[in-house]
Amino acid sequence: MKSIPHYLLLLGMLVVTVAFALVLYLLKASLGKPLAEPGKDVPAESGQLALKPAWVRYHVHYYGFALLFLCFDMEMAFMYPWAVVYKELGITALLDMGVFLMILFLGLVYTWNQGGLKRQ
Amino acid sequence: MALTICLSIAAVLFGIGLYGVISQTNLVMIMMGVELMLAAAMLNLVAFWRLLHPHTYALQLFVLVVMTVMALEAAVGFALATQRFRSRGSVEVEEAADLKENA
Amino acid sequence: MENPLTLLVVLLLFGGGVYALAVLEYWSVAGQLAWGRPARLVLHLLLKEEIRPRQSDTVLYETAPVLFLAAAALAAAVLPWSADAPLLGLATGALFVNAAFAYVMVAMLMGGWAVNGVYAMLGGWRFLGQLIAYSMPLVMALTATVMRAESMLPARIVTSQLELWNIVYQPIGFGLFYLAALALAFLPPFDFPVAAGELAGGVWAEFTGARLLLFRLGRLLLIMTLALTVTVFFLGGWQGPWLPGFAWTFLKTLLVAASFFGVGRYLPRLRYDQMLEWSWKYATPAALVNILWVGILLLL
Amino acid sequence: MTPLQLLFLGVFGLAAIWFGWRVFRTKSMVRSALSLLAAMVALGGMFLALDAEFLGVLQIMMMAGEMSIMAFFMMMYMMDPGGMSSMNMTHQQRPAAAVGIGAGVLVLALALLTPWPPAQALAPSATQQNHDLGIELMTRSMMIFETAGTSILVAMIAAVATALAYPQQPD
Repeated sequence: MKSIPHYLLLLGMLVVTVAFALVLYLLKASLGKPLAEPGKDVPAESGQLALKPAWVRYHVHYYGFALLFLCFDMEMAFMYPWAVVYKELGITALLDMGVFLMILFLGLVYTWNQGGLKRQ
Repeated sequence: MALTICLSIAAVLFGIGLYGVISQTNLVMIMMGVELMLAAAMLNLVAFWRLLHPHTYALQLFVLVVMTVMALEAAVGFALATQRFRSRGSVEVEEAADLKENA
Repeated sequence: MENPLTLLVVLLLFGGGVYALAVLEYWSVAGQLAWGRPARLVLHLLLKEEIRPRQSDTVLYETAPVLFLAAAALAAAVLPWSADAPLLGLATGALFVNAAFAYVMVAMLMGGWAVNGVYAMLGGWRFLGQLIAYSMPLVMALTATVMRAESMLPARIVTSQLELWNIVYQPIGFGLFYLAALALAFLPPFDFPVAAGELAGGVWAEFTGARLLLFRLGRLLLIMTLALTVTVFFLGGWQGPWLPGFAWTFLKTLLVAASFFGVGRYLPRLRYDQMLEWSWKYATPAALVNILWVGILLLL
Repeated sequence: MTPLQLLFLGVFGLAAIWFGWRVFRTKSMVRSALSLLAAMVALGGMFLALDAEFLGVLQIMMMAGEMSIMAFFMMMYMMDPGGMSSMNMTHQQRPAAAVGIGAGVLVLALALLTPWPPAQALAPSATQQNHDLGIELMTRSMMIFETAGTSILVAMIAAVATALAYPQQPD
């Protein structure tokens, strides 16, 4: 089974989606322009006009989870090929992946123990 | 032909990544440069797998390992940056001269 | 796709399903079945004034709605509707679905960042936190279905459920995937990025007109796609007596999507940091237990 | 390799280079993280054009989370993540450009001057690849795979131990 036609089809769908959006924008533009009024284009901020831009330093409270996620996420890269051959290899595969997941689970337990699994 | 294309593109990406690593002052931007260089390495590995040894799956596994290294580098780098920011209030490498002995 | 007629039927069913979902969503909120409302809403959004916020990041502002729609549509493309009509037989279909869903988050992040508004940005960053919470259970539940089918091809995963549907075979996985799907589509108990109650629309607060229409459409498409994913991976896909395959897929998908809308009204809403905590302390270990459970069942 | 594949290799490769270049040419931090994401997705497209379906899709999927996290760490550290002021974020431009171009040219020369063996025409099908990669992972390269697990554990511990705030010790 050749895969290239499938990728082309996916690419085609992407192009169709973009084209759909463009047609919609074109339709929208043909229906008229907004009136230019002062203060209309200011982003909402509980009733008053925002004076400063919103792009400032901001504490993201879940960064402990993010660090854990970056590491833990990579397990998926190894898990998919493993899952495909699991039935074929049987108990070997179970033990291999069991050891691997135990190692990763230690990391999760360590993070939990150190208080990484809460709002920082 | 295909191999030449892939290797050339990887070489250019590697050059851009190295330029970024040396020219940026921000630790996170430096990590972006490193990621670009690792990505170039990955491209080389995939090209070698496909065009030279399509039945050697150790090469594909190598790509997985490089991808893992990318993620781990990012995680440890962010952790260092967080601690640095906590103690000094910035992640600029030019302000990190105090890490040097008797500076 | 051998038969163009089947393709047409599938596309029509998909479009009709999306329309029905729009009606259902309003019904779950307002309690009345207004069949004309979605069409009217489309006209309304097209005719309404379109405002671009000042000091915005134009590239990301334009990319976000299109990417959102494209991610939902591409994920739907690899899922089969009936035995003879898999739209695309991608050999890594189960992984591709995940990849496409990841870009839903990227699109929301872009949209939240680009408009340079406080509410929108908070919503965008919250959705990233939500991804960190739901991603592991989502992916691990899919991995367990791949283990059973010995293939990542979605059509093979359906045929592997010939004797017993995965919802019975791995109920923990189904539960986790269901909740993760709710979080992915930011449906009520997990609607942090667009929280109407506190963030006044969150990421979508500054999008108007055609771009908001794209977001709304993409959200419905996403819910439809997620319901289809649940159907294909856990509810036996096209399998069922009497009716043709795609009719069964359609019925199951609509049922799952309707349950998405219904469940949200009865689940308590968590704070996003509590959701992260629960996800990593309980859902991720549960997903590992599910994989172990499937592994042992397969060896027996 | 068919001409179509070569075409896509070129197109995605140029896209990767363009977005990779944009990473260091924009003042907005989030924009540069998302440019890097676009470069990585273009690389994923190249992997798909090279018939490595699993690796391509995996690359596209993994990088979404990773680069978004990169963007928010930028938000946490930078005074001006939107790049609205004209603060200079670079130093030693000239040597950096020299080293970058020098290294690029060196690698390019190596790539072009090495007599590579002729390219293989056919690759295994995507289904076959998934299966064989799994076998490789579980048999011959099992130790590498477990070592990768250990590295992940070490990195997790290192990251968590470094990043979390220490509780104030009463002294």
